This record gives sequence, structure tokens and C-alpha cells, in this order.
Amino acid sequence: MISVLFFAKYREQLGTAKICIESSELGAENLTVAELKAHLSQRGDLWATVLNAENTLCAVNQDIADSAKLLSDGDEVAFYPPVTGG
Amino acid sequence: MISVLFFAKYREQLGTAKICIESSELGAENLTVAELKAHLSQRGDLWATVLNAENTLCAVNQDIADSAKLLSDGDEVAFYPPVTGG
Amino acid sequence: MHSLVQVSADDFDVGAECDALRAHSRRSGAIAQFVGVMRDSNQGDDVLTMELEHYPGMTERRISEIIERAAARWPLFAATVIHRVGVLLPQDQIVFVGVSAGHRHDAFQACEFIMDFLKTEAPFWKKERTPSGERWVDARDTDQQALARWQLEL
Amino acid sequence: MHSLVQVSADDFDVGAECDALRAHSRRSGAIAQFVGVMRDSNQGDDVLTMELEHYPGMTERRISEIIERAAARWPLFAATVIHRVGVLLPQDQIVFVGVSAGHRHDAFQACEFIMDFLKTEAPFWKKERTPSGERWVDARDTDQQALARWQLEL
Repeated sequence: MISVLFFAKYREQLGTAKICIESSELGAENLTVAELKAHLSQRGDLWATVLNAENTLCAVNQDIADSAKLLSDGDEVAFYPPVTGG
Repeated sequence: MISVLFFAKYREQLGTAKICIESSELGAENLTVAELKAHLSQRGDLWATVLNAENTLCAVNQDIADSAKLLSDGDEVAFYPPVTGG
Repeated sequence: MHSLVQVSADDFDVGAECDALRAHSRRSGAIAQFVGVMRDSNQGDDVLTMELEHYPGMTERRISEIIERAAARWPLFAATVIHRVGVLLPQDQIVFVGVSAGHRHDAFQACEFIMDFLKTEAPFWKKERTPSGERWVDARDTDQQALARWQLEL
Repeated sequence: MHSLVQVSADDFDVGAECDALRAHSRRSGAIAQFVGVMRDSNQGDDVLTMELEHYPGMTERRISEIIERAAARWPLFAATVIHRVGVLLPQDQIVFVGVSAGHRHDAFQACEFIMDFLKTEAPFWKKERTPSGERWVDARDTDQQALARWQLEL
């Protein structure tokens, strides 16, 4: 199972803070972040827009990750807009 | 009358924090700082050494001044070593 | 080096944090600090309240990692980073960064370095409530540009 | 711009000074602060106490003038400089410089600028008491060198 978190504007736009996806549902064993994005984009235009926006950031297990990052069962993936703290 | 102040190491070395010099004693009406130094240097070797040390700083009426600065009656002149605050 | 990272809804006491840095710095002498304060306006609009969201766990990790990078670059005695989350009002304190070092220039540099990277890497997001409604604050190009300095300067 | 200069034997409260800067900064958002702390050693010797002498009147004038130069160079909302005199013990606070500005880089720059010029222009002198006797602290070349930055940078 992979957990996928959404923050801030994305959390509001998608109406969810966290989804859990069973490995069986993903169809492949070791997906990349890009492949996870493609899979989630099937959920609708809004998902495709948020996930593929140029400035969407991704973290895997709380470390910043790029699209080529390979995922494993149990990983925590997060998608979020540029940060605005401080 | 001109007041002359000494600070820190110079105050200790000369054994005085402040002297007052009557205009009549100075011999001239409008002395420069350099002339005041020459006048005070007559007080002894220690005075000459302190006043003519390369890094001795001077202020006239609490503004930093150089040797060419012209003094007037009532002025407050200060001689001090490089500062070490902060 | 002693470091402290705190992310919480609670306000912080700048005097107490400075005292703590001082206690870790008998041989240091120089403490540089930054306090970020909530403004009462942004982009021409009054801001009534601001809500700060973050990514619990990752936030603390990223801040600790930024402090480690600063400590690798400048000799530091101690560093403290406190960031608030939740609802804030104008003039509330948002963030504290404090650094103690042997030399004041190192303390200033490390403090500003930590702030600059916190601004661009730590997962916090601000939502403003203005008289005309709520809006998420957009990231600013100037914060990205501020990072360029740290590649050029020593 | 609001400015405060205080030279006194009394200790200062960093938290209260930060609060005061905050109160003058509804539209600012960025407060940079420096606290100088007495070290327990210098040039390899233990320092038991330190006595700070100054030139009353001139000290305050020079510090005010340094703040004005900083305010002419960066847009500032408020600046506070507090410097202690008299006898201090290791870990005692010596100096506080706090600056609030619209942008954090301006606040950092102005704060460091004020410290650098205070170090070289404000008439303070330190005398240390070590186990082997008293000595006046010598001015450091590095403090003069620090000024060079302000001619080069903007």
C-alpha cells in the first residue's frame, strides 16, 4: 500500500488530505512517481491538472523527490504547491 | 577655556580624565588640534608619546576631528585610543 | 553544536530563546536572530487572519537538515528554529531563527542562510483571510532569487 | 523611522526590545537582531570580569549617527541599539542591535552594518580582569576589515 498526501491548495482542490492505494490497484510492483501521477490523473481533469502542474512538488517518505523516483510498498508520497512559510 | 578629556588607557597613563586650559595659557586665539597636541606634549615624555601615537583618535565637541581642526574657546577636545566596544 | 527545532501553534518567547542560546555559548559571543512577524496587509489588501498549514514530520526534518547545512558552512555553537502553525493575527510572531557563533559575521550569515532556505524548502503554506475572502499566498520569486547569494558568497 | 539608543549599566530584556520593535512594524514583517555576549576567555586567558568605559554624550551621538546612515541606505521601520557599560561577568549581555524592515535582507544588512560601525566608531573601551591582572583590550584589525564590505556591497 502507498499513502498519498495532499497539502494546502491541492488538498482543498481535490477535497482530500490523504488517500491509500493498494499495490494490487497500481498494476505494477515498482512504480515511479511519474507513473503514480499518471495513475492518479485518471481520476479526473482536476487531478491531472494538479498533479501535472509545472510547480507541483513531490516528497517521498518526507524527502524531496523527482518524477523518476522509484516507489516501494509502504511509501508515503506527498504532492504540494510551492511553500510559503517563514 | 578649552576642556581636554582622556579616556581608557590614556586616562590611566596620564593619571587624569580631564584638564582645563585657559586661552591665555595657550598663547594664541585659534589653535589647531595639532598645536594643542604640541602644547600639551611639553608636559613630559608620557604626554608626547600618548598624544602623538599613530592611532590616537581625537574628537572635538564629540565629533571625530583631525589634526587640522581649528579650536575655539569653550570647545571640548578628547583624545582616546582605538575603540573596543560591542 | 546544539540545535533546537520546534513547530507548534504556541507563541514563543524571544528573550527566553536568546537566553538559551547564550547558555550554549560561553565561548561564542555573537548571537544573530531573526523574527518574522505577521503583516496587516499583503498585495494591497488588509489581512485579518492568517492560517499556517504544514507537513508534520517533514517540516522538522527539512529544518534540521537546513541547520546542518549551515553548521557545515560556518562554525556555530547553537541554532534554534521555531515556526508557528495554525491561526495567527497581525503582529503575531511567525518564525524565530537564532544562531550563536564565535564571530558575528558567521552568526549573521548562518541566520540569514537558514531563513532563506526555510522560506523555499520547509513545507509550510499560508492562507490569508481578507475582507473579500480567503486566499492561499503565492510563493514569491524573490525568495527563490535570495538563494543565489549562497552559491556565490562564502 | 523610530529609533532608540540607550547606554547604561543596566541589563536589557531582549524579549521586551523585540516586542517594542514589533509594535513599530505593523507593515514590516522582518526583525533582525544581534546580541553580543561576554566571553569567558580572550587570547588564551580566562577573563573573570570586564569593565566597559565610554564617552558619555559622544557615545549616544555616534550611535544615533550610525543608525541614520543605515536608515539612509535601507528602508527601515525601527532600530534599537542598547550598549552596557560598567562591570560585566562572563555570559552577560553587552550589546543589542535590533532592526525592523519590510524585507528580511534589508533588516539583516542594516543590523550588521550598525554592529560593524559601532565596533569601530562608538567610543567604548574594554578592560579585562584575568587571573594575571588587568589589561585594556586591543582593537582588532578584523573589525576595521569588516567595514570594507559596506563600500562594496549594496
